[in-house]
Amino acid sequence: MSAFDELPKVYYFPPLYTRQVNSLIRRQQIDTWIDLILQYAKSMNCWMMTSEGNLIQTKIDELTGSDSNAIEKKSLFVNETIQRSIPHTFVEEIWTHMVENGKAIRTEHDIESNSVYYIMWKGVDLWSSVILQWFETAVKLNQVVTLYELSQGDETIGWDFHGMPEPLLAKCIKSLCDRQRATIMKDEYGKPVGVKVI
Amino acid sequence: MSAFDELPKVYYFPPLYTRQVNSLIRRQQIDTWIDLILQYAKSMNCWMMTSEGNLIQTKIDELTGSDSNAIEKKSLFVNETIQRSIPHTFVEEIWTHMVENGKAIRTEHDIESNSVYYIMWKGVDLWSSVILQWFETAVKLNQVVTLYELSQGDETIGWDFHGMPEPLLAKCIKSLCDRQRATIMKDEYGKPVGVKVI
Amino acid sequence: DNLQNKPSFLIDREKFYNKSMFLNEIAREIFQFVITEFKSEKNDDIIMVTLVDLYALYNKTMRIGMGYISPSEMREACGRFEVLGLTSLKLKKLNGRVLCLSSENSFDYINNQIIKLLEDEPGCDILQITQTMNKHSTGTSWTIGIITEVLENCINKGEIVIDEQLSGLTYYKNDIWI
Amino acid sequence: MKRFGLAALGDQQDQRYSDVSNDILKRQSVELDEQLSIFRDRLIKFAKKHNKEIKENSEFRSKFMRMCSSIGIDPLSLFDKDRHIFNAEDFYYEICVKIIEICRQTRDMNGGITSLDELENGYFANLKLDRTDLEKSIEMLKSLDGGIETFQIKGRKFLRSIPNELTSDQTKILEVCSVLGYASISLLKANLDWKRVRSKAVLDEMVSNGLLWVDNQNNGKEVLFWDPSWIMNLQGK
Repeated sequence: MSAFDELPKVYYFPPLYTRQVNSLIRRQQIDTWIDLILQYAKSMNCWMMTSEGNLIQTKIDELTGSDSNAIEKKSLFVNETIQRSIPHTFVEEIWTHMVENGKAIRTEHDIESNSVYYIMWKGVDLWSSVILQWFETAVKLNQVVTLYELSQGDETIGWDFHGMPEPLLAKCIKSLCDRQRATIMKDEYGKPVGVKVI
Repeated sequence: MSAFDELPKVYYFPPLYTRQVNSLIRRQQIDTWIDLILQYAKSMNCWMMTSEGNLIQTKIDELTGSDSNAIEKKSLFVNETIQRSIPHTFVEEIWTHMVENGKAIRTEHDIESNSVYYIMWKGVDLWSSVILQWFETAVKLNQVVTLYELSQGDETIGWDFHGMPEPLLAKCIKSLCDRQRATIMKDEYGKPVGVKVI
Repeated sequence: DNLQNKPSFLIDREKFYNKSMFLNEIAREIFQFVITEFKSEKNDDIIMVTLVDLYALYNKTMRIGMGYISPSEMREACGRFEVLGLTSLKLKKLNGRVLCLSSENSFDYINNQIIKLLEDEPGCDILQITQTMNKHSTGTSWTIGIITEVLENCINKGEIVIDEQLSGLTYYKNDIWI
Repeated sequence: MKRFGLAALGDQQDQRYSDVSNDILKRQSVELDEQLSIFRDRLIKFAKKHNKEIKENSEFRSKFMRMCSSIGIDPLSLFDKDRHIFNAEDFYYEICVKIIEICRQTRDMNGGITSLDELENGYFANLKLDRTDLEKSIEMLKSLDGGIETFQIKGRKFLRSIPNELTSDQTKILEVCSVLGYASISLLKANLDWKRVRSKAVLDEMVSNGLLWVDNQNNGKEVLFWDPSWIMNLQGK
């Protein structure tokens, strides 16, 4: 996969895959991993990753509008070129830090008994600002826009939240609601489906 | 075969038969195998082994003087007691090290498409010293002694080179020649048959 | 200068009136032994040896036939260097766990040498490091014990990072995380 | 050229350590054993007969012992505790030296951990000494402050010769090994209720550190991880 080739040189540094004993160094090592995960997900334009390092591409069926997940075969945490991989226990430590720093959000769903995380290459607040900006630019204030339109609609093409999974979009818009800038519309099951920004 | 029972305890250590991934351990492991091969060959008073770990006993017909090889059925590399055996590729690695260390010499002949090695429980130089010592003790200096006499003659009984295959004897004596202590006599086909030590 | 074959002077326990005099004499001999045997070819004054390694070697080399000295005599004798004016070697505890005899600056010297080595050849294991470090000396100036401690120290300081695989531990200079 | 060397304490491949006992006896010249044992018997007789002279003449004593050493005779086998050439304490100092040498030489084989059983019944088997002698010597070694220490696993004593302390997880795995000789992921699950990932992480770490050997010929079943100190419990000589 060429996306790995785009990663910085440190990805090919063998000690990156061993949990370092010096705690200050390890802290930076974990930050390096967090950066790599963010960078990789962003370059692949992808929003989700399994705890094992496999990206998840959400594919939307244009006819039915139903979505399905395709899991990348190759894991970021397995570097075949230098034959190294991160041990599970260390992977868990990295995810814990990543969630604490708001760079990943654990989803409610597991895939093949692995947790799945949203990868936040922008933070929730930053995303909500970008979305707000879109509403202003696109002159969509004070009207209901569906989450589907936001994520998949032609009008958001070129904006980097285009393609964002709807539950994540809802999370970001939630922060606009908290600032009294938006109202979320739900369907009969309580699932967020639309948003009105004021 | 009781000869296996005489081997050190480590011969019954199951992981000895798995190529160790840790390189420092593997070095020890290969050294241990080399020791086992030497010790086993010596205890069986045997000079040759197939690459598969079967000893080869050279039997001399007393009437005709012709020799024939009998291959031990059981291989050192197969431990039936603990149901372990060394995989081929690892066996080859062990032989390579053994030859490099001068503890084995590859013969020119194969048996059943397996290489055959001389097992050097003494090094060539040490053997040549022992042989020299025999010439001195037996007062055989300055006379031609056949390799057959050296290997099979009554006069070498009790000396631990007694029974040594002639080509190997020739190799050891070659080292005496290099020191200008011996001359090798050859037959009409160029095969070494006798030696004069001065 | 072959100390083993020509013992210049036999330090016989029974010839000394008291233990202190014996220890002083032993101290001088140990000092001389270390200076002669552990210097590296390039750097005479860079010496470092663990007391454990020294104990075995000194006894086997110098004390055969004289009666070995005890571990505590070795320790005590080394502790007398300064009083006896043998100032170029001092007892030093590495990483709070291994006692060594070392000359001044030797720790930093070995430290720097190892880092330089790993810069040129990233991913060496401890055996390769020890062999390379001793390549230019006639014997072994620095044992695996010493190299272990210096590496440990570098790792604690963050100068070196490790790659732990089933095939063993290898070491890299850390020029990524500061 | 040096006739002895630190090499023996670090790198076993290095043959410069001509000072003996280990190299010549164990490696190249197993065959010298018989000749040496005859010679050794005579030396012991000689030493006993001339004990007084050897003791009194330090020059001669030194030469005599050096000769013994250079042909690979362990002073420990010449003089036992009760009949020692110097004084009783020397006997322990010689054990101290030998323990250090054994630890250094077996380091790559066992990751720096040797059981006292193995020392007593393996390396010191032919020498007249018992467990108390060993323990007394190990106690003496403490004053060298080199991280040589004993520890217990299920009542069995071990000697650790490299200063890295075992983690509690590593110790638990060695405890499991003390029953059958090996540990495995399912044994750790059954005995310690460890999750697979934890077991794998600790087992892998111990293989990296040279503490465990891998055995993948377990009838096609899961990989076993063997503790090399188990070797002394096996069949064979």
